[in-house]
Amino acid sequence: MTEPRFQETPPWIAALQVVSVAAIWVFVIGISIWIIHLMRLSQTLHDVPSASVGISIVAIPVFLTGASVLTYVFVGLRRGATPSTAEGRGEGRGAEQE
Amino acid sequence: MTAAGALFALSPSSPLPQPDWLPWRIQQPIAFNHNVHVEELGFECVDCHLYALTSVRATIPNIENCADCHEEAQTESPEEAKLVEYIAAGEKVPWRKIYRVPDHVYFSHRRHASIGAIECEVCHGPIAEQVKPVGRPYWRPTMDNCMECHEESGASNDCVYCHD
Amino acid sequence: MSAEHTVRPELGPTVSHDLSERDIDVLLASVEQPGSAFRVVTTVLVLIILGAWVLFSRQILYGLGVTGLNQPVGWGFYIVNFVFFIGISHAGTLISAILRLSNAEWRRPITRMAEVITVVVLAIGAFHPVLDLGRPERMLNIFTAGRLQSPLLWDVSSISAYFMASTVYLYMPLIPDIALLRDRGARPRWLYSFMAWNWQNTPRQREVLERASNIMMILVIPIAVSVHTVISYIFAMTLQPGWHSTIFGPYFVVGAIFSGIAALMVVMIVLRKVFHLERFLKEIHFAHLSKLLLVMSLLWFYFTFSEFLTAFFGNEPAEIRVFFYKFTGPYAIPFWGMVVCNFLIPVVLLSFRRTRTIPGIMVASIAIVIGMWLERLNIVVPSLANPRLALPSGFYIPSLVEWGMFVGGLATFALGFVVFARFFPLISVWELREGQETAVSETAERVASYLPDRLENAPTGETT
Amino acid sequence: MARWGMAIDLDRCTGCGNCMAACHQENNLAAVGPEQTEQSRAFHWIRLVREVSGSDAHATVRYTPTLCVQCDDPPCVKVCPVHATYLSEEGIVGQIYARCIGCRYCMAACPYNAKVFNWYEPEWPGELKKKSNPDVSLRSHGVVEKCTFCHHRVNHAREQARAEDREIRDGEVVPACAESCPAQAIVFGDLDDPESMVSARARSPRAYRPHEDLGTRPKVFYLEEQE
Amino acid sequence: MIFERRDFLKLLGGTVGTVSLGSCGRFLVPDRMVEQALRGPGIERQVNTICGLCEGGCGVTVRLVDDLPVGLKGNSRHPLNRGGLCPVGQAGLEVLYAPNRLQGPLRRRPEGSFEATGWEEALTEIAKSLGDLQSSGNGRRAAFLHGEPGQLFDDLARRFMQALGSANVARRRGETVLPYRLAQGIDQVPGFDLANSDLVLSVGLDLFEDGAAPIHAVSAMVGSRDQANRASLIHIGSRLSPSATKAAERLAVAPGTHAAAVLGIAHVLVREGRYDRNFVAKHTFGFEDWTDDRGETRLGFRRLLLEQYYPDRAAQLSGSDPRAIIRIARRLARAERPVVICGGEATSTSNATWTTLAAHALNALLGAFDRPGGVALPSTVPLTPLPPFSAADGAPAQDGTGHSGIFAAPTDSTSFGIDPVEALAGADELDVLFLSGTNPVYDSPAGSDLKKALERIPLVVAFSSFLDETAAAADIVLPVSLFLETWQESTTPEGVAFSVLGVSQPVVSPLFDSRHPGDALLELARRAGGGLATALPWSSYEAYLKERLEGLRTSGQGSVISGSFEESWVHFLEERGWRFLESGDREAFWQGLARKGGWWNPVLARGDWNRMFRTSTGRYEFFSLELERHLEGLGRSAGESEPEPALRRGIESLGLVIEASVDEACLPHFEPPRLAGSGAAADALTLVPFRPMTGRGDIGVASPMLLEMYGYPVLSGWQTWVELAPETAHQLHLDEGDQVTLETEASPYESAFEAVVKIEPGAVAGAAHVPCGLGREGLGGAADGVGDNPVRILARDRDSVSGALATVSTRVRSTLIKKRARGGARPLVGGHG
Repeated sequence: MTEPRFQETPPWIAALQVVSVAAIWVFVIGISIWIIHLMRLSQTLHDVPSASVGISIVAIPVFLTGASVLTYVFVGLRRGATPSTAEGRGEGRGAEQE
Repeated sequence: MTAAGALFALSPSSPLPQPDWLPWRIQQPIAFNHNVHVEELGFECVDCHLYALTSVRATIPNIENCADCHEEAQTESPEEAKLVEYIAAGEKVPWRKIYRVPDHVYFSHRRHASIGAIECEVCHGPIAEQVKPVGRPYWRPTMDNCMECHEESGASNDCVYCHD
Repeated sequence: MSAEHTVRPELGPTVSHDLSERDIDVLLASVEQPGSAFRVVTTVLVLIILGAWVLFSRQILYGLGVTGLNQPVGWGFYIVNFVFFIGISHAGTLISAILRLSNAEWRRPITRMAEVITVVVLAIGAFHPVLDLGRPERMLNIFTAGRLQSPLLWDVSSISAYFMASTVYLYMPLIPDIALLRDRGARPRWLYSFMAWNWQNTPRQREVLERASNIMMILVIPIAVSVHTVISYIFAMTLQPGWHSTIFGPYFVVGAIFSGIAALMVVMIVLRKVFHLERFLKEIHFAHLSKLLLVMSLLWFYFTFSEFLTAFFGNEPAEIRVFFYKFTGPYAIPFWGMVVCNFLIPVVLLSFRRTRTIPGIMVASIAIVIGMWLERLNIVVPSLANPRLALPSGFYIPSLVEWGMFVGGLATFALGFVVFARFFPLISVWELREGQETAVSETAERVASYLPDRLENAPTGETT
Repeated sequence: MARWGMAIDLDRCTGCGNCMAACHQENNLAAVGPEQTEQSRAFHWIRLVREVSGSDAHATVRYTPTLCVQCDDPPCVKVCPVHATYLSEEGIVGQIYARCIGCRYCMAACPYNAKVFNWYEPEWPGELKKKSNPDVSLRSHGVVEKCTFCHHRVNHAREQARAEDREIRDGEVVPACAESCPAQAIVFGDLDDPESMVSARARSPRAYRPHEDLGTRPKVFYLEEQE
Repeated sequence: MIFERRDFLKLLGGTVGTVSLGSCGRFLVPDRMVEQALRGPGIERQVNTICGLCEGGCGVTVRLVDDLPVGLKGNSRHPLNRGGLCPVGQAGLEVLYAPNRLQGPLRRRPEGSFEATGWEEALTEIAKSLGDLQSSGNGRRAAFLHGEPGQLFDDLARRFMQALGSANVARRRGETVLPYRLAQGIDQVPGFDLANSDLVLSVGLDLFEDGAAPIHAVSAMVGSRDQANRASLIHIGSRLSPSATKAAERLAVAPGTHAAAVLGIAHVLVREGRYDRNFVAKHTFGFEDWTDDRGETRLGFRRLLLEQYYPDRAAQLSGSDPRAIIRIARRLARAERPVVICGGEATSTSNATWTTLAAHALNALLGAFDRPGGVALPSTVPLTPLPPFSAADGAPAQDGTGHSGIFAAPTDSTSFGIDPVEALAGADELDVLFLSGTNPVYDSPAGSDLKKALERIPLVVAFSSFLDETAAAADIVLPVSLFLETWQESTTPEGVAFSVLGVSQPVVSPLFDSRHPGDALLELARRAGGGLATALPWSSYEAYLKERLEGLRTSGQGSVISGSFEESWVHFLEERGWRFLESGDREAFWQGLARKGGWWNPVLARGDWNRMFRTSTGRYEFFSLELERHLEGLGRSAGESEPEPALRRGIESLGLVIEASVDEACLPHFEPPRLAGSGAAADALTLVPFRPMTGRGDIGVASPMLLEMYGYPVLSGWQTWVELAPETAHQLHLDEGDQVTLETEASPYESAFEAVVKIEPGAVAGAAHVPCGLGREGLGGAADGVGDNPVRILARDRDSVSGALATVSTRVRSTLIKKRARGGARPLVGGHG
């Protein structure tokens, strides 16, 4: 198995990556705000009160977790990308186990 | 073709009803001067907008009302001359509506102006000072605007009070 | 291979062998040598989808009248397909998560396809309620003035959460493969470069990815369960006979997983053939999955039985009317067709080794997919067709537009796969490789850990 | 604040269909035509539901004018995703056509099948649109509609009462169906007013509400037939 | 503003209050504002008028916004409907705006198609023809057939024709009056005081949907009464109509056998001695056996009943249940103010006259005459008499009765009269024919004959709002203004116990170039000149109405339709012999009439037995001497000279089967109905056409709404259905929703029509009930081609005695053409939740 050569990421792609992370957060925060907005709206309209609102509230942490995990991955991957040629795949794993 | 049609329909001089979000002023066929009639001659709003207090619609006066005074020209105003022509020809003045609510909204002037005792100026602005016809709504009757005022005045915001 | 082999000889021969360059070529063939077949298939599928939209344009122009819906059957194919597609979506992420979580080694060539099914089908399914709207242009009302009390809104949040989670869950294990493609110079380069997030297979990166995968793996299971539970709530939260049932949540989830596995099998068998993956998707995978399928079939039957027995035994007029509408009435054919497809055919085919072959499994899986679609039809239409009041029972004959959109939905599903296969490997190269490198030893280790401890290693008072 | 309700005396109802026609005219319902009727898409906000008991010569038939029963706990309102149907202050289950997205969830959830849907744009052949009641908006395609207890008449009565500085009198609000009923089988009024005709009828030992077991607390009462 | 808002609101508040406040000038309010306050919103107004869509003439209140009618509702003060308004009335505006109304006069081109023409040309042409007839003394060659609801129009048409020198005027009405003439000596259908009765036995008539004024029946029996004292209904009929289902007791009988059931009931009343002995003794003739001039003992009604119509036999003859017959009889006996009303299918058979006589005989047994809740003769409407004029030469007497002419029974006729449509179809030597407010080509069994006849007549003038089936066969079609567009009147509908005269006023100017037929007639008279012009001097129909109705004011009787308070006051005064003087002058009265929508007189002349029974004996005749004379006359003209053989011969000439004695023929008795077609086939069905509530009037179905709810009691609209009993359907292997053709060989022109099967438990086996009113061609728009018209295939049979066309006359066989298309219509069984 030949090791494919690694290519440096062009800066514009790096920028795009940052933007996409930001977009994910905009999306997730947007959804959270939306859900909160709807809850407030139903309160102002004296809508049928319902514990079922809870089901949607649960969605907020789920979205936040999802976004956090993604961010963690993206940030983690970028940080962990410092090419330390000394480490091979198998060694890496072995070393980690310690 | 369609685009041209749409452009015409939206142009200031089109006879069709116009949406109120257009940036330009709606042109009236005669440059009616509210100021002269109200401030100088001392008319009340309901003298011409006959049903503003008693009915759902305030109504825009037309030649039946105008003919009371303008059967013959009172001044030398060219605008008045137009009106006299209309009256003489027995033709309705094609006034353009500035304020309109959609079909699914029930708005009663009587309920607001008469029962609610809201002055005309609250919604229609200082119209008595206008020397030219109104070209744009002073206050647009959007749902948000309506509900805000209802909120402030303690009127009900129950949907079916206004939506039918 | 540098890891020390702890495999004990008594556990059998070492199965490990490296993923050869040729293997990788085969796995990446769909990306690197798409060939004219890709173009032809894509064109055909796009044409089918366009055709569906041409049919659908009538609905946009004239309204829902062009469907076969009516009073009282106000919901039909769109909602049926919505539930059906979302159900299929449970194939993927849920199965792959469960298999990963349980360290089932045979999962490695399967998970990717399963996850792709989820994402593609979820997108298709989630779009169906929009097709069903009388005034789709007022969709925005849901966002400006939605009611979270409405089960439909639960769906919106739950499905979007699931979609997000499963996309992430599909994407994360894809990163090393994307990096592989990037490094092999696949085009468009910027895409792989963008999506690979500087993956260089450093230990740190692997650690990050693994940790994130573990979180998502755990997160995605409750979400997936919730999604179909919530979809069942659309029906169960009403008071309608045949819908207002407490077991609808688990029933739908079981049905979803059931149909999902079947769909996965179909997809696997087809892709195995198309992309010559026989060496990777082996009989053993199908054998394992088909056993799972058999279990799900029995489970499905159990739920169905409970559901209908309560309705029958209770003999409540409204319920019993729906019951007989399905058992002997106008919906007898869909109903009994469903029982045959979901229970008889799979149980018979999958129970016997002789029929548990790839063609047999294919037949059973297709039957289940059809059967589960019929189940959704049997849930949606008969309850609506039998009003509580003394009104004549309704009928529902789907129109060409609805059939068109159904076919279009299926074509979109296929197109989704084709396009995915064009850009990404359908079997996780990275995971396979990892399996080759570590699985044998890990499995042996794990198995060893199950075995009774050796006397000398026993945690007794004796110390060395 | 009033809580509007209706009581329909089935003993008085002769099945004449006047209520259906009056409602159709008052509320600007458009006929859907033969093809659509064949497709089971004809609709009325109030209709006579006919139930036959028995299958021999002694079969009895029962007519029930059926309309939206304006539940106090409406299953339709619970499921609407956009506040297009809601319970008003005065207990009328409102349907806001301009808000409705046409998902038909409320139709699916309504145990009384009271809601109907505009499968196509309503058609007004010739100049028929001219005679449409200006108090009731014309619906467009793709929205759900239903009986509104003629709430435009409630609004008019309320306006009149406010103008005269008094409460709405019992019997002042008469929906079109009740107005046209020659048997005076339909009575409308304030259920919270113990003096009102409708609450008197609602207290009758013959009174029942449709599918009370569902807990929807309808505000339409039926008075069982005698004999 | 000069006044306080609050004050203004108070001013707006009351209606009466406003007047006093405004006029006493306590507030400085501009006059115009007061005017507005009085007028209300000013843009919206309500106008009372009369519905003109069927013969009932219910009061309607029109809601106008900006002078456009936007709503119709029943006039709550109108004594007929008391606020109710049937679906056809509700559809009035849809008919008014119907897309296919005639826009102007049409004239037939020589090759057959129509061309638009003007009133001027059309009237000139007609006037020329009339002038020719007038000058040549050939007035007899003109005829006029109409179905307008008002008596005044009838008067005008008669005068028009008399002035022309023709006696050929006929008005198509619902029920034939002959039975009432035979038994009671009156030339009208008497009124039945439903409003005061406690038990109404309806023989064949679907009282709540059919008849001249069904809404009146509902409001009088149910609507205007307390729960405790409302009238019960007993229904005898073959169909499970809404009325039947709402009846306290329902007796299902085979079509045409109502008389047997009724006589069974009479038997029980007599046998149990529970009839009104006093009334029978004092006011009836022929109850007991009697001796005639020649000293022969004649059969009495009592003996006939007791011998022939014991419940078992009555039940057997009518295919009903003897226990129910007894139960109904006892119920009638128990009731305080029962009344029996007959109509609908019972009077649409070949034995209709005897059936009606039997039903009316029950009224006599129950002593239901001239008492509250019984049979009443509404007071005559005191119209201004028409001014005298010198009739053209050869014109018949002015009173309209006893005239000869094409509409009178021919001398060789065995029956008393002849159906006007049939008469017209058989008439030759006609040059000009006017048709107004009637559509016989469509709705008469003799319609297709008439259509042929119309081709022979050189000038057929049809007044119509649509180019309907009859108008399409005319030479000149003159568009008619609908009731909302013109002055019109309607007079007391048949069977109503008080007199009423509704005035319909124009609430909108005619949408199209149309006129009231009265206006057109007056204009024609002016143009034709001569005797016509002098006989009809009025400038317009409105002027004519105004003059005729002036009599109401000067008579001082009755009152303008008003609220219940004024009503009871009028009642109080008039019952004590005082006159309620209408205020004001002629103009004020006229305006009151127009504003309120009409005039009525609820007061009945009590105790005037000579008015009630105008027979030769001055009593109610169970044994009809007039019928005996007629039958004898028939026998004599056939050559018999002795009374008894002459009677027998006369009966034979009617083609009847009398079992007991010749006397039976003159008594109410059961005569098996004649049914033609399909021989004795075991699976043949008796076709019973009926008129549903939605099928009232002729042009109602121009409304899409009405078509959509046409079959509302049983299924959705837009189709003709056939109601079959479950056992019948089972026998024919038919299911609900199947499409069938009903075929017969009895009709000379067409033999089959299509319908959708509707299974009706409770309908009588062997009968096929089909609704009339659909299968139109010519109303245009939505109605054309919807459903089918059963009248097309009816056999041409007549009532043996009266000569009226019988519609329950045909046997049909059904053939399945299409199984139910839609899956899963569930039979509606079981109770509610």
